Amino acid sequence: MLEEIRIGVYVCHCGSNIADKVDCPAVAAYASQLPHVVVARDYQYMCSDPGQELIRQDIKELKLNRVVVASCSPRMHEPTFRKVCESAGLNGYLYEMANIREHCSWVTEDPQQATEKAKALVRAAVARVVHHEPLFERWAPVNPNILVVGGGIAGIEAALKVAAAGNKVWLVEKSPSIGGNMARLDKTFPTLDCSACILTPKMVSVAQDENITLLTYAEVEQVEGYVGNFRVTIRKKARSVDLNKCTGCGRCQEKCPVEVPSEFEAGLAMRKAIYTPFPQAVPNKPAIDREHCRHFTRTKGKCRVCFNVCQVGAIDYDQEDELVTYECGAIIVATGYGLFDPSVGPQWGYGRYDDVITAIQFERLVNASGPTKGKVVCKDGRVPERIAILHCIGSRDENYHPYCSRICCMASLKLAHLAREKTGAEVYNFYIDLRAFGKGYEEFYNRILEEGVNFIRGKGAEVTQKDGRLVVRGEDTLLGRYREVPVDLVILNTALEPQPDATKVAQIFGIQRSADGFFLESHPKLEPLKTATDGVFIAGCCQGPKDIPDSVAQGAGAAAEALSLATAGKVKISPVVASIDPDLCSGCRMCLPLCPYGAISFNEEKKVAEVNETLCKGCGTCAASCGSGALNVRHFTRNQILTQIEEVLAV
Amino acid sequence: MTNGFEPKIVGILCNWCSYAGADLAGISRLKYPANIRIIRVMCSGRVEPSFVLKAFQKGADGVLVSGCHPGDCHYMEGNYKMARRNVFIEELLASFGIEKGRYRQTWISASEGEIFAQVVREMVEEVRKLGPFPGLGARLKELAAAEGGK
Amino acid sequence: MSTSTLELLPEEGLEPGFAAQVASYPGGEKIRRCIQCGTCSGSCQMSADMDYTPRRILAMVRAGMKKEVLSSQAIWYCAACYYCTARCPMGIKLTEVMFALKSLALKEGYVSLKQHSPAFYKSFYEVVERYGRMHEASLIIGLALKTNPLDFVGLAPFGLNMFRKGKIEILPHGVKNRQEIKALVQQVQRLEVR
Amino acid sequence: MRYAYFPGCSNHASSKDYEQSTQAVARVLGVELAELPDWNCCGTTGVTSVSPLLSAVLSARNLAIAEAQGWEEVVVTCNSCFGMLRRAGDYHRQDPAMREKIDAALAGVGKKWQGQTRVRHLLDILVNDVGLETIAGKVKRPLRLKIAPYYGCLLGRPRNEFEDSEYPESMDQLLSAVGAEVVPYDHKAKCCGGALMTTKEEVALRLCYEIIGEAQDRGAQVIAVTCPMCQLNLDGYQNKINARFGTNFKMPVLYFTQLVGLALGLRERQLAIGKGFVPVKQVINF
Repeated sequence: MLEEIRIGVYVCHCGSNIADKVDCPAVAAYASQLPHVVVARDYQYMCSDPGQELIRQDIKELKLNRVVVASCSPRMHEPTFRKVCESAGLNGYLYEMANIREHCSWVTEDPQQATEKAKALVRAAVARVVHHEPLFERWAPVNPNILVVGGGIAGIEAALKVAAAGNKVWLVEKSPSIGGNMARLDKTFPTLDCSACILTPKMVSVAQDENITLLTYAEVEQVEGYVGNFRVTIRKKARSVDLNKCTGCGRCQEKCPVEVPSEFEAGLAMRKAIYTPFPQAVPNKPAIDREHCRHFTRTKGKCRVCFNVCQVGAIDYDQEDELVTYECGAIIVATGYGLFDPSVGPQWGYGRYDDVITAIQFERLVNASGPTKGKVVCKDGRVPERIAILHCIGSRDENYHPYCSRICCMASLKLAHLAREKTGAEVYNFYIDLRAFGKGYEEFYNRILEEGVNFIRGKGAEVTQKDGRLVVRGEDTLLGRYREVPVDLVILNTALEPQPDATKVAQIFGIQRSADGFFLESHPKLEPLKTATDGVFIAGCCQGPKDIPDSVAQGAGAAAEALSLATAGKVKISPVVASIDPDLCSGCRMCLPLCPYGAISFNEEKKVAEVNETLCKGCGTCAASCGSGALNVRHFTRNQILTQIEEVLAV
Repeated sequence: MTNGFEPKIVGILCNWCSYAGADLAGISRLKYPANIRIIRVMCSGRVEPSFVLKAFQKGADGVLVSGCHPGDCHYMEGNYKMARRNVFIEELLASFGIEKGRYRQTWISASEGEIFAQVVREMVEEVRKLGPFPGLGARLKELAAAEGGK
Repeated sequence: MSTSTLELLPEEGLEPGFAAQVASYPGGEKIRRCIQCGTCSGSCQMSADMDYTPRRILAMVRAGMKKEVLSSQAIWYCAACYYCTARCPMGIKLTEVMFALKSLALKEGYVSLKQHSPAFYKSFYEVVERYGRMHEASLIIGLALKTNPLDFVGLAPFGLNMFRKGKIEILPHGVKNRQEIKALVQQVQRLEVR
Repeated sequence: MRYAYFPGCSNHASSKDYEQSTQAVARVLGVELAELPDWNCCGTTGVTSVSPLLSAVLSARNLAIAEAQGWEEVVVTCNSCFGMLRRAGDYHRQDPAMREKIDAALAGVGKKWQGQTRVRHLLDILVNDVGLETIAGKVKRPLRLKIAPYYGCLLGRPRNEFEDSEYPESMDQLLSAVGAEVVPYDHKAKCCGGALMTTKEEVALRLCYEIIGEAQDRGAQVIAVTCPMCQLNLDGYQNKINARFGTNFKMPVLYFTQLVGLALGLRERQLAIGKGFVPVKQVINF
């Protein structure tokens, strides 16, 4: 015999968040009239301890076997109330949530309309929960190995933390060395410590750590599986150098006849076709850039210089890309950022005037191991007497990137300091607002002010030439006067933007992206490192512009997230999966190719399709296409959804 | 406003992108008409043609189906499946005499709260202009009458 | 040039509705988004000649300084080169705002038609209203009659040269359907009442 | 290739030379320009400064006439007409309140416009429709001249799909294709002052001085323009500029159509060369 359905409905005020627009007592009163509803209450905060206790008590005392909570988005508190039910002995899936905050009170102007809408949503939830069935979560083991993608400071920190916990970690970096953008910086704000001095020890630790397998010149190509049990395919690009044999002596680079603009030096110096990106590279062994190497670009007269000079025979022109697979339980994506190309805005003169350079180029110019050995000079060798630093180039600008790139204000202050220190030049900072938000940052700003750097509050609108000298045009908005400031060198502090391949990377790892193109976190406040895909975490600038302290903190945080999964050793697998009623299945096999996970197979003996629940992720595409109605998705059954549609329209 | 007609619109949204986008509209306190009632599915690929028809049968004046942008599906390709099925849904609705403006299929990401709000505003206006949907049966009768009149 | 601002801004002299009035003009909708970065002024080739920079004009509009804005010379220095509009990081169509301000200044009588700039635009408008097309000779005559005819004596040699080069037409070649142009002007006047 | 053609007020008055050279070059290149019947002034800055709405309505009337005749594209030669007609289209497509007003005004005179008419500059037609290769293939007399191409404001601003708002290059390509040496030219999209030459002469003279000055510094023998207003300001006022700034500019300012026409083997008279104020003889005998 079917048991009697007894539903409890709980309408949350969420303080004033819901109650300001929705008449919660009225909604509860309305709910109490609905079929099967035994009790309907409204309460200040359902997610608070007393709120939860209310539900628990009712389940026990009123013998509720269904629960509806009308509060916020299920994406927020569904697990909370599911646990509440379970702690009172009720299966967590015999509960349903009505979203009367995000989808109702917060978006509706008129209280009466909001209340009506809330009633409809509650009514639908009550009708739906009648059709709910108890479902049971399963546990899957978690592979303790972890993958870190991206060898910048965030990825390095993550890998070191994971390794320190004793877990195996693979660190995949697409360029020939780890180090990322931080390796290119001269000094770091606000402390002015040398970037390489604090970064290289960490890079070396990565190379030396037994738990870390470092794969440089490699990219992740495919991710299969699910949280706790990923199977990752990595392409190790042909480096053409046998890392086991190479001693890193550097003779090949000396002799290589091909010169290419160096990425590391931001185009200010040349590198060879066989190269290590920078002197402190890890691994400190070269790779051949086949796009430019004459051995590969020429059909005749293939160059073999590096092969001939290598005394240990490490050069291997025949090396091929290699695909390796790695099984791991969690993935940390820390793929960093790209830099805005200011030549798309010709008004700034970049690419047209030699002495208009970007901030990263200036970092290299001022760096002792950079192309000028740390001398700050114009293209023609003159020491600049007047330097302009333009903030917000490509940032805070709807024509390019509407967001603030966050680090440029501080970086500009640092560059101003370095410029004055090295050249004694007059420095003019053109800024819109100065954002010195971090610990010690405002103090740094004060210091730079005292050093005599000029600040012009106004965006540098245009860089042009007058009488052979560069001129920055802009308004000094504090004076309300138009200015044309003659300078010798212009530094454009360009926006941080998503990596050019962010779209591809996002798709490989199942990460969503925010409107600005950066990777999207699960929750902007409370789950900054998680993504929509369980077991895939993000850290550093791939999520949005950040400074070094924040990137390091996120790297460590992501390691903690990954390790807590690994340490638990097991992970809950949702019971929301497809199911097939073998009595209804016609054996047409239409569903088989629809499943992207290959979770449906055909039982030749019984002539029906079957679902492998471990592989199924519950999207329901198969169910939507089943002609005979045999396929369904648990917790999102046809019946449940149709009931919900019908009832949501009944108010 | 046409005689104070308030259209009823059912929105069927995927959990990962569009439902989250609708959440974001709420978190950002963007205002849009209360005429839409949202139903969550895990993936737009779950949406059956019958869901849409059922809504029109039960008194909806408009239906919105929304999923992740192409390439962004949480389940790799559920939204592509939906996109293909959508062609069928649109034909089906046309054969029932349901005007184009009453049904809309969009891609809205988790970060596009503003776009979600805008889509709802537009759709409510459009459906408001079309007037109340008389129901599937009545519409079929209208169609038959029009056929007979030829 | 009046750039000193330290005196107290009398609140009672402000018109809080001014920003909304400007925002209601075509292209004015985004003025509230201005972050006062000065890109417009820095891009404007006329900034140095203006009594208020373009950025400051926008700040004054938002503050409700209607009288000061509409009697300013700055708005008449806008050549409509659209640099500010193309570069504004907030998507504000400042060129269009300048058109709106000039139009308001004329309509609400903040400028005298004895002044050269307002008189020119007004005369231009009148020629187009009458003929549907531009006719330079009529424009100059209209302008001269509004302002001081003696100002235009200096133009005579240039005009003569233009004439010799065949660049000035004695008689206007207007639109045939002048009634239609008149009707359009009237329609617009009706639609502009706000 | 057939297009609806909007000559604009100037081409029937102060810039007949532009009109004549346009027609001559179009004929050689097989471009047919069908003048719109009873077109009216685009409104330009003059009308817009008095009534921002009227100029949109006036522009829309022209485009409605084109649409009624079945044209999808209208070609103009004047930068100001180009900007103004496009402005009407932008408002019609992007601003519902403006669309309503434009429609209402047109409806009052029995006209209707869908707002989809594309407005294109003759330079765009030559570079992208006729094509640089075709034009290069028809060159009879390569332009052995150093030219500063001056685009002015409205060819690329505020923004359109044809030209860059900051650093346009299509005329550079066109003139190079007919044999000219194009000098790099920072002032190529700066403003000549436009109507300010009448109302704020000091300012406009300064702007023109800078434009001609850079062209001269870069070694240009001639400035090429795409707009009657630019031509008049740079050419007609050169004496005044010289007087004002103590310079001795003798920089001819020719329409790009005149220069292309020369390269295509047309005669000076066919192109109405010599109607400008600055003598051109010594430069065109290349």
